[in-house]
Amino acid sequence: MDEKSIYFDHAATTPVAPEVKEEMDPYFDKYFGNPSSLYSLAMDSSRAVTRAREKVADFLGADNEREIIFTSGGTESDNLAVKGTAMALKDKGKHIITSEIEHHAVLHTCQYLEDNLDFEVTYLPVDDEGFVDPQDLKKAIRPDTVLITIMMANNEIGTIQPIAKLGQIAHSNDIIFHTDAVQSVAKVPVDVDDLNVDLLSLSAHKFNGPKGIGALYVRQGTKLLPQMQGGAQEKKRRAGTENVPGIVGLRAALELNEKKERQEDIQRIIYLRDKIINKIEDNIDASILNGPRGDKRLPGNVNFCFRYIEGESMLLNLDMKGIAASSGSACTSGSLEPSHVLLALGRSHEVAHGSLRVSLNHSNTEKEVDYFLEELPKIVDKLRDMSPLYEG
Amino acid sequence: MDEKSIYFDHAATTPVAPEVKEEMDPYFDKYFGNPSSLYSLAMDSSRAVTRAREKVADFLGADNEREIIFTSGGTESDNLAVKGTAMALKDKGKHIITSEIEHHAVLHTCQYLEDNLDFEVTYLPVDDEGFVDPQDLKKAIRPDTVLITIMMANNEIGTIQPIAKLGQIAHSNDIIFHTDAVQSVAKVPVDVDDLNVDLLSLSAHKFNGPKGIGALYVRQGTKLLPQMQGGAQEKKRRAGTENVPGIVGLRAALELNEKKERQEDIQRIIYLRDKIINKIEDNIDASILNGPRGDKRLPGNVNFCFRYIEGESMLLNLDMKGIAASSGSACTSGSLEPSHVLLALGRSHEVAHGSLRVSLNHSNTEKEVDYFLEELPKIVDKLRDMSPLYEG
Amino acid sequence: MYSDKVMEHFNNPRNVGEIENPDAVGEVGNPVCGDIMKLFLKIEDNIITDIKFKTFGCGAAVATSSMVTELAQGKDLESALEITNETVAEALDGLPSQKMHCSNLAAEALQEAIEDYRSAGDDTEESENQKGQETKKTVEAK
Amino acid sequence: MYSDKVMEHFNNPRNVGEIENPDAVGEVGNPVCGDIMKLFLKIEDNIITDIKFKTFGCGAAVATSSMVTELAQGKDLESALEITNETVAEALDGLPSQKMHCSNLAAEALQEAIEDYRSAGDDTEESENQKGQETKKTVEAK
Ligand SMILES: Cc1ncc(COP(=O)(O)O)c(C=O)c1O
Ligand SMILES: Cc1ncc(COP(=O)(O)O)c(C=O)c1O
Repeated sequence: MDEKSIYFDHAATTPVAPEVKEEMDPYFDKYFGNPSSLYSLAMDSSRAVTRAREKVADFLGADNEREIIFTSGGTESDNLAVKGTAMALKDKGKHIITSEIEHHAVLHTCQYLEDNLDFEVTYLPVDDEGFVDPQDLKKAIRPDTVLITIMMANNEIGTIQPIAKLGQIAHSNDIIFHTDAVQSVAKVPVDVDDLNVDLLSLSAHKFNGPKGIGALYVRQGTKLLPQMQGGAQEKKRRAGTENVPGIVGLRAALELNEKKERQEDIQRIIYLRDKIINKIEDNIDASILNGPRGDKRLPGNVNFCFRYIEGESMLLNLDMKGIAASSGSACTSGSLEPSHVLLALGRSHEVAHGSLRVSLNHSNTEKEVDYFLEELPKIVDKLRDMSPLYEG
Repeated sequence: MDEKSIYFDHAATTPVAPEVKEEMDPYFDKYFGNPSSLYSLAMDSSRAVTRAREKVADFLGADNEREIIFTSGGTESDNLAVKGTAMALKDKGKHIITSEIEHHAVLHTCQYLEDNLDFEVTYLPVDDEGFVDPQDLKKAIRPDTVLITIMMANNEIGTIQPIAKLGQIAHSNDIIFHTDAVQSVAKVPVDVDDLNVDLLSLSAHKFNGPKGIGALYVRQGTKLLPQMQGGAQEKKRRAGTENVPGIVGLRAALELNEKKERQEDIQRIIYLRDKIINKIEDNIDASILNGPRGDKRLPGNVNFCFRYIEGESMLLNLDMKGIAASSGSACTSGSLEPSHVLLALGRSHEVAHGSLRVSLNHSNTEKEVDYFLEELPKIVDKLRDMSPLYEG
Repeated sequence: MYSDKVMEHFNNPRNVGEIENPDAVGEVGNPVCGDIMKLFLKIEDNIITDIKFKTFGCGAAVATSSMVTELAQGKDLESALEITNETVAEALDGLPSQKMHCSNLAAEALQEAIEDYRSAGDDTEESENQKGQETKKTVEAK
Repeated sequence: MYSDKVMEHFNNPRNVGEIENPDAVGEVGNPVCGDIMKLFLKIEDNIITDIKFKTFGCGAAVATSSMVTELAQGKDLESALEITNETVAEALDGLPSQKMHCSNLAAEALQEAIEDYRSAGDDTEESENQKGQETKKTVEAK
């Protein structure tokens, strides 16, 4: 086994698949025309954009390709959804409801609205597996609530929220509902009607598409104040020359993930996920699973806290063994704060610092998993031996 | 000559150059790691981003690579510059000065600030060649002016503003100065110190780099409220997973344009531009050059109004001859309004509707130009024969 | 963007030109919007025996002008009045949505010409221009 | 991100462990911030004759702990007190900027241990913990 090639961080980003890259290729230099142009040279690019828009709409079960806006990624989709609806509805009310475990792309956008535009935001708590309680949502609704935004699946702990139910509560109160589905698309079924959502964010690089391209679904009739001013692209809802190769790549990646083999392979990923979870619980004491088990967990997500040790040290040791994983610890970003998601689950700061996330996808093998399961306990032991908190 | 391959719309977008595409290639699937990650697999991508940041800084004569923020393109750079500084300084004042001939990415952003955040904006007029008068700028400055944003070169008519002088006026009044240099970078010298600018926008696809990537230069110490909330990327000034292949492409395109051959070839482009201008003036009556002559005009830009006929009809006829060009007429975008730039020059609506823009770059040949000069008069004649306004 | 039919009419517009001493003239649009159409008709025994147009405008404006002359040619005035902007658009296999309202004015020019013919008499120039403006306004308001 | 030297110390940390009956102990950091270092010293005739550490923390925290034990080993207390966080960072060929303030605490643990030794006597546990907290606070405020 080539030790230096185990990639267990697919929730962070994925490589562009060969078939996706191939489809993108001619749009860099052959069909490079600006889709807004009139002449035949630009026809290929404008057709490619239309085709992609139809595919995204179809994939999400949207009624109409006009409900799709292409953006520069998940972050922009979240920003546009949250600021766009909040600002469009600000005369109706200035209250937003979200959860404590959202991605920073939603959380910091809510904070921006609080700090700069006088919005009030309710951050719903979650239970110890990361679930939002629909009763809490009901209680948080106020007459001036204009937007509810709750992520479909959490990027750190893999918890899949009961979005259909939460969306239904929003709608029966006539409130717009947005979900960040960046981690869900191509992993679990995502249908905007089944989910009762008005807006939904996705990002191509999370499912073997390219970085720098995403989309926002906006249900017809949903008021949205554009956040990128300029040309008349995207029906005036998102200005800027279209990233045509990126849009083609997003479309090709969705098609790749729809393939039967890929769909069936998800069972194998779930098997690998559960193997890791079970073996860690059997072999490493003081290990605490973060997030739920079974169906309500993303297929490829594993997240543990290992008491008495710190996340970055684990990552560096794994890296020396050729394994790329990640930690909830935000140490590297210059903040001293551990993961807000783990704290929301009720973990102490100390425990939260010791988290490890493994995120699998189709390219991962059982051999890789076994190798990881062999190396991890040694690393945990080594670090615990060094830890002043551990009374071995 | 292959008639079907004359591309005269380089101001709209350009193909990715082969050497640029080649450099981007491995970053899609080989060095695909998320640059924020710790492990060695991500090292290549994070190094590539650093190298690109240094190159952009160096290209613009910036002091420090921290002054560069990567964005999704020229539109986002303009939005971030204008909203970011305006909102950061809103307690100091709510007045902005810009010009009537800005790109919509600046103009509509200013309108957004007027409509949604109670800013006041002064739109400076231009003379009949498109120049802003520095005296007008001086007069427009108020105690509550917090930002001046004036584009370096106009995308329609190629007018290059006296930015150094305008920037100097801004600075002697302690006002932040932004310039949209999307059409200027890699065409004319751009040095942030020589130009006296605090913020400068650029977009890769205008100079043989990829679509969907741009940059904003922000002089150290300039207050900027980020407009994309989320992760800690770009030193917390622009959230979102970095578009690594795009960033590499932007860097490679700048390096390509720095090459001696490219630099020297600009003289040839100017020669072709002037040949077109002179021949049209000689051979087509009732043709009116838009924008200035000589040094103060972008090397590759030609823009004419042909009286009695309409722009789109010209484009369609040129397209049938295999020539891709553009028109100021915004007819295709669903608006009845002709180009705001041409109206600002003092053209009547009728005349403004009859505009044609040709934008050349290195790939264009004299043979192409000659063919165009042969076909254009026939097209103008044909359309004038059809026009109820023309009394031939 | 345009259908093949639109492009075909744009490239080979039928009946371009003016008719000397026309029996009726219709004009719609104005230069501010970038579309002006002028129709010239010869009418004999209630039948359109000749029809020509001049148009300043985009591809859609030219193609719809051309199409309306084809549709009206040889028709009696009552049938000609039944030609609507929608008829013209359909005959061209459709128009891009943003063109439906701004450049699809040819049928109105025809109606205008016929009304002008029926109201006959003097003062033609005047009322014609006025009508053109009014028609345009209605269209824009859509 | 880290220099080779940092990674080398992280991979092969020197002097990991505890000293039984140490003459001095220094502890800095707290679990909230994700970095805790504990230094154990043997001191004879004003000389550090043995030094060991235990650290809970990131790569920088481990490497700086390891480095400070190397730098202090065999030094007299006065020279040892001259070791600063900056000395340690330099000896490691530098640290990433975001790590300079949050994980570069080892020298403070050393100072803390020496002061603890000098103030001698009882009540050690107490004051030690307090100091740790205080030191940390100063660091965060930077
Ligand atoms: C749940 C979630 N939302 C949003 C994002 C942001 O997406 P992007 O990095 O493509 O902007 C991510 C990934 O980074 C994510 O996991
Ligand atoms: C002057 C100017 N500014 C801004 C832009 C917007 O750049 P982009 O399309 O890359 O967002 C353009 C081009 O479209 C431009 O010409």
